[in-house]
Amino acid sequence: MSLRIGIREGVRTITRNASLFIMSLLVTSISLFLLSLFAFVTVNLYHFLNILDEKIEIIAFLEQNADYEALESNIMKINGVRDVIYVSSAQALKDLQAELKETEEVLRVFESNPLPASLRIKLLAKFRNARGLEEISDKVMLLRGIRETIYGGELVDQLKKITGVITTFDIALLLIIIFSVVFVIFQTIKLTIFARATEIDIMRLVGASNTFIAIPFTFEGITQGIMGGFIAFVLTVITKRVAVSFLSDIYFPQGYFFLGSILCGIIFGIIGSSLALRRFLK
Amino acid sequence: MSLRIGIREGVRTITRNASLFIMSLLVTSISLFLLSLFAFVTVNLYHFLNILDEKIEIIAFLEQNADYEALESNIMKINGVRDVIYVSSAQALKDLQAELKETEEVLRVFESNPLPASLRIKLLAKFRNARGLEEISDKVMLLRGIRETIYGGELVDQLKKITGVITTFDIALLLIIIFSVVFVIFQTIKLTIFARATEIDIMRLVGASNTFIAIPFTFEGITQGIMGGFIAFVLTVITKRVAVSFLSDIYFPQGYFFLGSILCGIIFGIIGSSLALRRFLK
Amino acid sequence: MITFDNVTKVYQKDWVALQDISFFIEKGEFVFINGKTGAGKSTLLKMIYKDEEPTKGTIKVLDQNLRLLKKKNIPKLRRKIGVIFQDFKLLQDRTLEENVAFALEVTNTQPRDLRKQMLEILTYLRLSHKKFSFPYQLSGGEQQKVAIARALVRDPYILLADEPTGNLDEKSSQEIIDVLLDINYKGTTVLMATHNLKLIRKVKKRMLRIEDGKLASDE
Amino acid sequence: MITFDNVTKVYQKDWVALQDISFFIEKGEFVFINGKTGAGKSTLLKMIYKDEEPTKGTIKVLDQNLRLLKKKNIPKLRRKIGVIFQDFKLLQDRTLEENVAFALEVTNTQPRDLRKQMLEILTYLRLSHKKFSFPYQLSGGEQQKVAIARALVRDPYILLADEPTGNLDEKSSQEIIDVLLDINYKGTTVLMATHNLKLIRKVKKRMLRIEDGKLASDE
Ligand SMILES: Nc1ncnc2c1ncn2[C@@H]1O[C@H](COP(=O)(O)OP(=O)(O)OP(=O)(O)O)[C@@H](O)[C@H]1O
Ligand SMILES: Nc1ncnc2c1ncn2[C@@H]1O[C@H](COP(=O)(O)OP(=O)(O)OP(=O)(O)O)[C@@H](O)[C@H]1O
Ligand SMILES: [Mg+2]
Ligand SMILES: [Mg+2]
Repeated sequence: MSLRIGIREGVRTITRNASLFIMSLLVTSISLFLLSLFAFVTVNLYHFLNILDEKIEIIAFLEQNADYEALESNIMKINGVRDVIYVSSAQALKDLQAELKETEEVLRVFESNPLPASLRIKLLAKFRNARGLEEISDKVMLLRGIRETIYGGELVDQLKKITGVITTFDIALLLIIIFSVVFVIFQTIKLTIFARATEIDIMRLVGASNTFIAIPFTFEGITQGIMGGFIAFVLTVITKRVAVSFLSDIYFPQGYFFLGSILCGIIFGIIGSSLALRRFLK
Repeated sequence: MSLRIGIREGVRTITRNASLFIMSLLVTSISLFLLSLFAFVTVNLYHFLNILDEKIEIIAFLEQNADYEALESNIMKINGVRDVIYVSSAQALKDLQAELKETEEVLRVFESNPLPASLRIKLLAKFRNARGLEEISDKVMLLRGIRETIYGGELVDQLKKITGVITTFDIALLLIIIFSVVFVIFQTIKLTIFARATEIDIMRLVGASNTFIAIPFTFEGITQGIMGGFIAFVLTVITKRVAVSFLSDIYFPQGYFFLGSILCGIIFGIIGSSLALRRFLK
Repeated sequence: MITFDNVTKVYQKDWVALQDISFFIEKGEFVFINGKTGAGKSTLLKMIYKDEEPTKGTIKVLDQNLRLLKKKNIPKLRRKIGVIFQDFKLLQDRTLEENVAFALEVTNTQPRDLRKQMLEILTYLRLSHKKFSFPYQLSGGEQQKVAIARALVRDPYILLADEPTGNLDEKSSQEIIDVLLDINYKGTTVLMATHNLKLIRKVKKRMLRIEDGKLASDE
Repeated sequence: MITFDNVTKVYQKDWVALQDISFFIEKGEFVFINGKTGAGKSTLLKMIYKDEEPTKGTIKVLDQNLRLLKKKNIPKLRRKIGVIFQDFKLLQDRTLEENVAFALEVTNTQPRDLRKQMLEILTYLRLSHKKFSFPYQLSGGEQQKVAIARALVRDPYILLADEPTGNLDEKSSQEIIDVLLDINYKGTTVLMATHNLKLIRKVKKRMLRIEDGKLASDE
């Protein structure tokens, strides 16, 4: 069958059965929208976890009157260190007070400042785990003028654990939703093809080959996928607009979402119509 | 039409078009499962927020050598107070150290204990907000032997704000998913009825009234709803089993979920088939 | 019983199927409608059971003006009319027996009467042995007989037969005509559309002939 | 061209539709198949285009043993055979013209030839004015003509006509027979199933008569 006829047949299949096409398209759109919405939530979750990860650091307490500038440049030379920030004793107290004020106001009770000056050491991404922290901390401890280092090993563990749970949970949900969406789209396409079973039978009796019959339906599936993907994308953009109005920091890589929606639509459309047709073209 | 015929017709509608019914049932099941899954996540979210809410309390610092037992019984008389727990000065330091150890280990530096003894006042649920806290705190302050009260007003505000955002987000998502699920189920039922449009036309020509035609389809819709709801419930139970294995504290009111799934199924089934039939029975 | 008063039917695209048709059929009459392919025979019958609306003119059936008949009362009208459709219109997901029973069930017939009437008609048309077959398992002629059985079974006031013998052999055709004459004899008004002039000539009943959408003769 | 060798067809439930049928049809022959309702005429034709499988026996069509024909080659066989189905089997979502064109498109006919052949056949059957009508907008006879046009348009090696005149008036019927004789004259093998003995007698061609599922006569 020539491409020209294939396309013309596909267009006919759609226009002559417009109600079926529209019903099926709506289901596809909504399904893809749910998928897209979930991807949106996931992306923002990771974005947030990433910001938390950025906060992992080593605090090195300095001895009284240590030469913090020399220490800074020495620490910067250690493999894995990204940045070093000096925090004076006075600043430390202020920070602590500011931080604790919101949780426990106990520290107002202090009269003298027991806090030493410190260096806050930021790490490269791949060192932001218990082992990396320990390694670098050990190296820092060897330097003269460092009294003690702390790096919230447990905090990192906690964070990693939470991230792990969330990730597992998230991937599980994502799989469930992908599966559901593919399944729903597939069954819906099957229903629309089923509604035309008589027509397909007649085509076969008149001598149409399986390919001849399949091409228009596949074309319909792809069209539905593209249109469904596009509608899903538009709905996601609207959702994002609304979300922005009450959650300030929202991450939405528009281009990827556009391509993703359309691509998923096409892939599901092709798979759906091929699988659905198999029953009729044995 | 007698009920007997109605049911018999419904059963026939299902069995004679088994493929259509099964396809549509699968879509319904998966859609209801998504809804149920989301309800599951929501319930657990609220469960978690509730635990946080429980932690809201007023801390009343005592003057040296205050009669904490008398104070305890006096405070218990204040409207809105649920419980009062005495924390000695020694205990307070231990707690603080234990708590801060995981975040900032600075406090090891302490040599004397600057912390006073305190009473931790737990509130009834409806007083756990900024106003309730202030009200009770004011009353406590009037008692002799109280040095100061703190009640993390900002923490409560923060918590309420976060809860608010999460709730809004959650309700928005819930609405989207409910809408999507209803829509998908509706369109799918419509597709199955559409596939039998010719049969419906013939029935009308032979003199069947709208009711006569509608009853079997409605019966089919309800059956599909009940079965779909049940399958969705089973899938949710399986999900819960899996979730339990890596998230310890999971809340799952099985009975409510069972009833909810079946009821949603029935309601959507009735609405879906009624709406879908409208097109054919004008 | 049935009155057509200056009835014109124009399908979309300005296709005039019937033009200014007027006639009156009394209770108990037997009338043939003749005309060649595309003359408008089926269109005329369709307007009687309100499947098509006339573009102009008035149709009265069983003392009711069809234009004034409310939508929700159409089923009631149709239950009084038996129709043998030219294309059979059998329910594909029902067996032969169920197809016939359906026509009775919509009229709220008691189960007992239903079984009796059904067995009678199936035996009469020699269809009993195929009772549990679905339409696709029947030959063309057998399907036509089911369509006939379904129309006859509820003893209608009016019987409309649209080309009821197209798929039947000579002997079966003659049998069907005899059945129609018989039911007419018992009081049912019968309208039969056919192009089979041989049958019409044999029977000698009133005949409406349609030509070019107009009533060409009424004899 | 077509060989039946001891062919028996038993439908489920032990219904013997055809029993031990043997015959041979040469290229270019014109054969009537006669028998009353339910005799097995359609079943016989269906086995030729491999819509039904014989329970026993061998069928050869166009020098191919149908039992050995691979599934993927069935369309090729069907493209060489034109079938006028008893129940028309028109594609409901296509216009008259598109229904006819479809039969040509599946055979990869060039667009130019396609238009020419189609216009020819539509004019010949006087259907041109209904070119853009959908099947439901056509009368019974008109639909049957479309089914005929679709079978004829691709100049098949074999033409199977299953009761092709059931919905046509006498004059149209005669015209269709003339068309079939004409196409047969040009070399196509024609098999026509009918119960219309009058037509058969007029034409005087070979006739296979089926009675009680057996070949009763071949004359
Ligand atoms: N729904 C429709 N839309 C447009 N035209 C129609 C429609 N139904 C019928 N027609 C046209 O009206 C004319 C009359 O059709 P009708 O079915 O009444 O003919 P008929 O006398 O029953 O013919 P036959 O003997 O072939 O059954 C035909 O030319 C047909 O094409
Ligand atoms: N799919 C099927 N399943 C079971 N029985 C069938 C099936 N198809 C046909 N039959 C039976 O086989 C017999 C022959 O049917 P067939 O359609 O060949 O008859 P026919 O000669 O074409 O009759 P007609 O003149 O009425 O069209 C009939 O009794 C029919 O009921
Ligand atoms: Mg007609
Ligand atoms: Mg037949």
